[in-house]
Amino acid sequence: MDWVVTVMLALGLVFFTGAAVGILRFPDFYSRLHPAGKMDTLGSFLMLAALALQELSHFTLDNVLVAVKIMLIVVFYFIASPTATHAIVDAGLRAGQGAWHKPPGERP
Amino acid sequence: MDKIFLYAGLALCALMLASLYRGVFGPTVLDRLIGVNAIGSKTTVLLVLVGFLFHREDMFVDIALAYALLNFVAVLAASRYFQKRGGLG
Amino acid sequence: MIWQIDLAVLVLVVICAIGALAVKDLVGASILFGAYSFLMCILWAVMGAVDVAFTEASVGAGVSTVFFLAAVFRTSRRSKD
Amino acid sequence: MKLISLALVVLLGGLFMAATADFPDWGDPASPASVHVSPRYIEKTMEETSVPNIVTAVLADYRGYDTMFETAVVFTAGVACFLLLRRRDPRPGPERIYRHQATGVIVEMRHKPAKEPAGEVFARIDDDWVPHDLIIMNVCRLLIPFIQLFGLYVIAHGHHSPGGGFQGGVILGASIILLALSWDLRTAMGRLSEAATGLMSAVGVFIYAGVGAMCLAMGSNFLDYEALGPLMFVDPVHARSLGIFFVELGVGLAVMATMVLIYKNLASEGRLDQGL
Amino acid sequence: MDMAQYIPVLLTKYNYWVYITLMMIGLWAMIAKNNLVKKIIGMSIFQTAIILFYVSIGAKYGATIPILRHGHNGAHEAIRTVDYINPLPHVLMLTAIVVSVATLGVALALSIRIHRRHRTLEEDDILTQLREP
Amino acid sequence: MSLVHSIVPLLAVLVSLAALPGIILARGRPNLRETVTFAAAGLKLILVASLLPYLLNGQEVACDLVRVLPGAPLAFKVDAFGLLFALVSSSLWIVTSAYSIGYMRGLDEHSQTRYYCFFAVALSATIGVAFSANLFTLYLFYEMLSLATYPLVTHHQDAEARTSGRKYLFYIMGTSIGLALPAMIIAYQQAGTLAFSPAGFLAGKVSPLMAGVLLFMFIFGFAKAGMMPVHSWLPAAMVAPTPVSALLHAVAVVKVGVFCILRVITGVFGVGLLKSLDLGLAVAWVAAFTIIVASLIALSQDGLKRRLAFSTIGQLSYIVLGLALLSPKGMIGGSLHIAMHAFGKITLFMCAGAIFVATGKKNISEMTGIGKRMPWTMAAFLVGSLSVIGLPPAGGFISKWYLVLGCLQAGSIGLLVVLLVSSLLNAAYFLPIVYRAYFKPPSEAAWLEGRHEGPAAAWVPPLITAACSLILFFYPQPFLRLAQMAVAGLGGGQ
Amino acid sequence: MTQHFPALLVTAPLLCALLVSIAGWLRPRLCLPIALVGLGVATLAATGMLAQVLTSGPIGYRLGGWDPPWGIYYFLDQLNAVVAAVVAWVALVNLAASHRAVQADYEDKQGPFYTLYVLAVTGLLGMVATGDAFNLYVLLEISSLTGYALIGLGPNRAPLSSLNYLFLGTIGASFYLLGVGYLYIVTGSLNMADLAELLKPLYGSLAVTTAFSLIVVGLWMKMAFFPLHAWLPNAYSQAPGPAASLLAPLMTKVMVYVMIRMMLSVFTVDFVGTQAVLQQAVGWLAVAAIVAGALFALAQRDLKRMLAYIVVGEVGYMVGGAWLGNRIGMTGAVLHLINDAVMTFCVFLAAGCIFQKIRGTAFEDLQGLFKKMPWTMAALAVGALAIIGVPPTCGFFSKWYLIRGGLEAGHWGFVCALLFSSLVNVVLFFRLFEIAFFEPMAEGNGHGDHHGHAPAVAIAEAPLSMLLPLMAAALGLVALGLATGPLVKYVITPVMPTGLW
Amino acid sequence: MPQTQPPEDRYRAEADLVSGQVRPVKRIYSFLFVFPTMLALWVVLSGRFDAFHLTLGVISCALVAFFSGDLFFPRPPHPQQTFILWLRFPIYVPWLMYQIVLANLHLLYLTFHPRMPELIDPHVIHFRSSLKSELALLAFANSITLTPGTITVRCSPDGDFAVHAIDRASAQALPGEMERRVAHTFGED
Repeated sequence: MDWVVTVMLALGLVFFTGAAVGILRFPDFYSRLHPAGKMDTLGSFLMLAALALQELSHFTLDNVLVAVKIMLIVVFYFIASPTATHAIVDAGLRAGQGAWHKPPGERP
Repeated sequence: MDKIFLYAGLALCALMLASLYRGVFGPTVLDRLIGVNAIGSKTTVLLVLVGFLFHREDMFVDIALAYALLNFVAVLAASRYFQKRGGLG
Repeated sequence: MIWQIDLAVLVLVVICAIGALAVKDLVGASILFGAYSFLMCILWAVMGAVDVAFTEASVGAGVSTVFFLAAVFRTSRRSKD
Repeated sequence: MKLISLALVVLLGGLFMAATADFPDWGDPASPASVHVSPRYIEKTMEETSVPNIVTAVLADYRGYDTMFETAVVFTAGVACFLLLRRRDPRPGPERIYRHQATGVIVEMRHKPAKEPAGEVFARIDDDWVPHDLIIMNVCRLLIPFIQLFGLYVIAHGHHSPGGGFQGGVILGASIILLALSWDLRTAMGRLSEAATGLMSAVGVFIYAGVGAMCLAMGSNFLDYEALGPLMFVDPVHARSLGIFFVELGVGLAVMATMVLIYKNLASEGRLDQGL
Repeated sequence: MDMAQYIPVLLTKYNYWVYITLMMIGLWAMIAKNNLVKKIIGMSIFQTAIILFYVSIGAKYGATIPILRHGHNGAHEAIRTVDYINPLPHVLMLTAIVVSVATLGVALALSIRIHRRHRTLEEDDILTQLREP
Repeated sequence: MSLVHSIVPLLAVLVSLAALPGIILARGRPNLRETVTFAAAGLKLILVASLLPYLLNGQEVACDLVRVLPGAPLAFKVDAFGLLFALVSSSLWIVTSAYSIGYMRGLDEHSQTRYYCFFAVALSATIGVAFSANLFTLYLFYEMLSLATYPLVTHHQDAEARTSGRKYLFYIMGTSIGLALPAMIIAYQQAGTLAFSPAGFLAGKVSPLMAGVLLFMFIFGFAKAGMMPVHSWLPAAMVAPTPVSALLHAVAVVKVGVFCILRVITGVFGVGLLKSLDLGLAVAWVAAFTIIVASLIALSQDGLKRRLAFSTIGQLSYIVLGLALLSPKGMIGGSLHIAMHAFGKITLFMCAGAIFVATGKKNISEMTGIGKRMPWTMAAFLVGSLSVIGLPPAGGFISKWYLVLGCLQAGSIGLLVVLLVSSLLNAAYFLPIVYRAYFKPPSEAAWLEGRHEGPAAAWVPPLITAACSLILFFYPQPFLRLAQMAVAGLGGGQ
Repeated sequence: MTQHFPALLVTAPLLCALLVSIAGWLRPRLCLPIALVGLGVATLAATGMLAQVLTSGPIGYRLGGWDPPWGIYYFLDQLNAVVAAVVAWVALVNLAASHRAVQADYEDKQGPFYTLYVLAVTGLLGMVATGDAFNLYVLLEISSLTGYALIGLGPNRAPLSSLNYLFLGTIGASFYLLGVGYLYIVTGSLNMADLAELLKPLYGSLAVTTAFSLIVVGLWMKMAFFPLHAWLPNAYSQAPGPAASLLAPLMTKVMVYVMIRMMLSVFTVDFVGTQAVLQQAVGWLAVAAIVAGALFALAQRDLKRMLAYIVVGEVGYMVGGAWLGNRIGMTGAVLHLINDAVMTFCVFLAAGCIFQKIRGTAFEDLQGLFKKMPWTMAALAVGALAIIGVPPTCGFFSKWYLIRGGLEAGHWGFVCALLFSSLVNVVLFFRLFEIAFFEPMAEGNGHGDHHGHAPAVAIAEAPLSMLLPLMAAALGLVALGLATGPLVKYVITPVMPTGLW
Repeated sequence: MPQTQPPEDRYRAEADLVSGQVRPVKRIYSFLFVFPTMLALWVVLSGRFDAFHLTLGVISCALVAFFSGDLFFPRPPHPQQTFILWLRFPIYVPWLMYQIVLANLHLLYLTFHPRMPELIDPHVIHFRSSLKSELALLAFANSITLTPGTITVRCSPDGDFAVHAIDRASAQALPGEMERRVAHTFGED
């Protein structure tokens, strides 16, 4: 069990790292939203799921409920995160945020 | 196991630093918003992790839950601002 | 309490505070201030002050940032410093 | 000026730093703060108030008087915002703007119409209107009941887990604010009118102070919940627990209403017509 | 936390140092910043710094959060003070947070009122306006 | 000396205050208003006079009110000095009231109700000063008087009144707060009490240096006494309506100042202490300097009231001089001069006012031959002048006589010379006026038509006071008796 | 019921504030009566408590029924009781006078206005009554927040002044809170009496000194002690009339009370006595405050602003007196606290009446006011005399003690500053009175000579509802002055600690 | 001034909810539907089954259902569709999860690719979806945001979508299979 948890945590961290690096590396704000919106979601899903699993390692009713609550966080997060991402991108468009375009010559 | 949680937590802090870079150095306000939003998601996880470190995860889950629900409000408010006022500084 | 995380977050907090004050755009400053209160929330959770952390989470995320944004919305977002 | 103040601040900081030398170490379990007053709270809370969350017990019982004023502070802030911002003169420009739903034609009315156009065909909009966003609106309307329930849960479980009236109240308030953000201020006002928020914030604090006054009326000291035992047919320890609960309810109500009140006034510059 | 023993003695107070740093940042913003909202942010940081200080007082190595462990059957082990973090500072700081939110609300309301009249939030501009009626 | 407790002193103080509501309520009906004033004045005189028997029986009347400060309650005690002063002022109030009616109505002045109100308050304060049992009470009424007289001085509410009022306040309040108050507090700090005692409450409690500093702080602090260099408010205050000037210069204000100095010398320091430190002589020389300089200035004044004002400054210093001699005769002379000068000077001022009412003239040079037109007024003026110069058959002679005796008793020939020289100067600045009035051809043709005195209320009062001055020469009792008793009661002075 | 007076003192106004708020939404006309009832009960409780304390010694009250170090404890000795009584009375009388002004300017906001008013008083009373260092902070914030709102309601630059006040006030309150935190970290207690005991062995500690400095500096900010006074003049001169006449007399005084309480009951004179450098410094700061307050006041051309600067000077009196380090000075400070509350109230209320009538308080607006509003001006004059320090008004007596304290301590600077300020006050007020007394004569032609009559200014007094409270205040000044003896003997002397000589 | 309305924001005439003033559903219906949902959530949250907390739970749920039930169910739910939703949603979620993982791996690859700017080509595509109900649109829109390289920018009630794609490959997948599955889940196929 511990190993599963550890691996999931590590995977979650990998995605989080991807998100963090992504928002640093991507050229414009729209493309930064992709790692920020998605990888964060999956990262938190993995980590929280790992923690929920860890919680289930002592299988009592209380712990199960806590695990469910942790998963509830995930559920809310899955609803809220894309919405937030969408809100931000919409705001960006309405605010007239210019987008980064690939230089035409590089397009395949 | 605690060690792993601890290191995971520290790793999250380090990642927050990276997101914070976007938050502090922009360049546009929306970039800041992305950075802060990213910090928010890590915070949620970190809170639960801290709960595990204290062995009182049942107590910390509520906070994380509240956080997950409310973090959204702030981001939404910020994006509403741009939707209504437009313009970027 | 977990001093390692505490120390790490403290560093973030200071950066965030300076950032929030350094940013010229008030919306940006408000958003960063929101991040500042997220970090504070972690800090307090780390020190075992769950109730304080909870309060900070709900206030910082749900209310004070929105208040700032609402006020900036009704005034002006430009700032000379 | 900036440099002077910077120097001043650095100097002051240095002085403070120097003073930390006399502090007990951070996290020292034997520091004076940890051995003088607080042990009693930790050790006796359960048997005296039957509340496992020591913070709640101290907050609402041992130092319940502080908390009453804390709630009053929130209430004050709400009233203050109302007093400072609320104004009844109309916003300059057209009195009302409607949007014909089918065609998207926008109608501006200079004066308040005698009869409100039907909502089916025309929708009233703000002058800095942006189209409602289907995703945000729908997600929020789905989330809001959950947030509210969560807020109520937090209030109700303040005894056993972190949280309590204040946090729950803020969450409840945030749910209304979320409604105002994702839809518009008018919708939120339709659910929780100005007078309702104003009254609720006062009533919330009144519940708190009223519980205290009830103790007084029962011949005990102010906020001594034990006196309420006979009224609720429970032993004094549970009376304290219940007293704490009632008080938290009041706090929650007051905080929720106040947060909404403040938001409304801030976001609409006191006109309560359209917001962020 | 077995690592605690490795902390150099000098480092036992870094929390207090950071609180001072934050407080000074906030104070500096309140004094030197020109924009009123910036000042308000500085004020909030200032207040949080004090909360940080208080919460730091309450911290205790090797202790858990101040919510008693208890089963549903009401049975719980003997309560020892060293096991639980000092709850009193937390209580105080709950109040302080509430106060800071309330202050924030009033401050923002005032700044909106100022903007309503002067159409700016820069203090020097406002003062210039006031000087030349 | 036995003590009798009675509320009569309090009543005497309050009676004019009690008249205030009546005066205000009757503001629409001048006759009624003036009746109230008269009633109060009469009652006050009766109350004050009713204390006389006690004093003559060798008793003192005390009245403790509130224990405000430990050792310094709000309290009255009537001793001979106080009664002497109270008698003078309360009897002159009646006369002045009568004169006010003539003057104010004659000139159709505005705001008469306010005028009478503050007049009443001023009198209250004067009696309060006279009856004060301690320095605190004295200070209280002193300040009350300063404030009550301000609206009187600035009655005309014009630019000149404003300037003068400013000067008046600056000197009076400035000195009392800047010098008298700290002196009083230091004295209290040293002695723990402020109650006047015949031997002086500071006796034996202060170092010589401190005593000297305190004494001069008091003497200049009570600037109403007009000691140079804090005298210049007095000529400035001449812008006031003449009854006010009369009151200020003859009865209330300046005499209160002098009375305060009297109290300081007799009650605070005590004759013994001052003698032992030779401070009396120092004060006496300050007074002497003031006398000479003021008289010289008076000589050069053309405005009648201004001349009278400088005369007053000089005359006040006579009183101070007499007291500072610290010899019994000198002190009797000094305190008697309070009364004598009061009657004399008030006559002079009323005459000046009467002239103004009748002819509108203010300057001496314009009054040539006015004796033809206003013989009675100028007769009164003559008597007043005689009294102030100190020539028989006017009351002033008696006090001057005692002063001279006092100088001899104190063995101070220098001061004696000053006295004599100054008397000559007095004569030099008064008698030419009389001469000019009677023996020079009138400057204005209208005056030749004969006697035309103006309203009776304006010229009868000066005649009365002039008569009083004459009477006091022949029958100086009870003032002389009181002065003698007072000085005898000082014990240390013998 | 009498044993519950301490609770009633604070909770009755609180409950009534809430009722006022509710009434504000439902029946606005009931606001004022409810507020009056609330403050009336508080005043009754305060007065009853004063009597109780005077007859049977200090009383305590355990809120929530918990014993002192754990629960919040009210401890009322003579000092609190009298300050509470003064606060309650002044607030009540001012409330009674507020009707017209509120009606005129904030008719549709009566409910919130009175709510905040009563809450402000609640906070002030609570601060006076409480014996718990942290509880004091919460109450301080209540009264401050209400203060910010009430001041910010005013016209023109009021919001800016109020915001500045808010910033400085927050720094001050936070410093106070921080100081309490420092105390807590070294002792572990928040109860004042407990703290005093626990601090005794710690007097040498740097942390305690820092705590003391923080608390005192924080309080100075709230009371506008000289170098930290910048917020006060604008705030109090711009505030709406009823708010100004509530806050200006009470807020600073209560802060001074808290400072004295901290000095006497928490740190004790033994500790304060060891801070010789601080004591010297504060002494001279007080001198600077008095002189600066006087000089700044001299530069003003507006009645309210002038009064505000006078308040700055008065704070200097009290702080200076309290820090002289002797019994007389402390007595003077406490006495002046009481007196100044009433006299500042009197003058601010008079200014409010004037503003109510002529819609301005600039000097040029005041011409002919003695004719127009004789009673108001009479009351203002009485207040002015009290501020100048003319017996028998109360200002004289506190100044008396203060000067004596200065002499006792050998602090000549303080004595001179007091005298200087009194003299300047004479100039200040009589300059004002000159304008009100002479000006109409200067205008127009034909009035220059003294034969002229004053131009016919119709008497237009402030409404009776304002005038009566004003008269009461003016009379109170004299009554308080005459009651100095018993006040010092029965109220102030018993609370003076033995450490003061 | 009102902003000019962008062409893609066309509303259906019956979108009465926009005004927020019309409550087409009777309270009781929404109450009946929302209350059980809330109660279930409460049980999970609370984890306490004593009478006191359960009573509180019932009261709280009733309150929420009463005051905000019409937000949750703005119009009477279609029983059949609801049933289908409950049945098919659990099938949809694992597929979505799979897509999310794919998306993330793709992004991870992009992020850490040293020549990342050459790989990406951010652009906005427009398409029209045939989904009808708002909930289905919502689910679709959020699924798009969560999955490969695409973020929903706009989504109008009549199914006009604007989607920001990080590269061409991601864009080509839309609307494609996801729309079908969403339609299937919501019983709209």
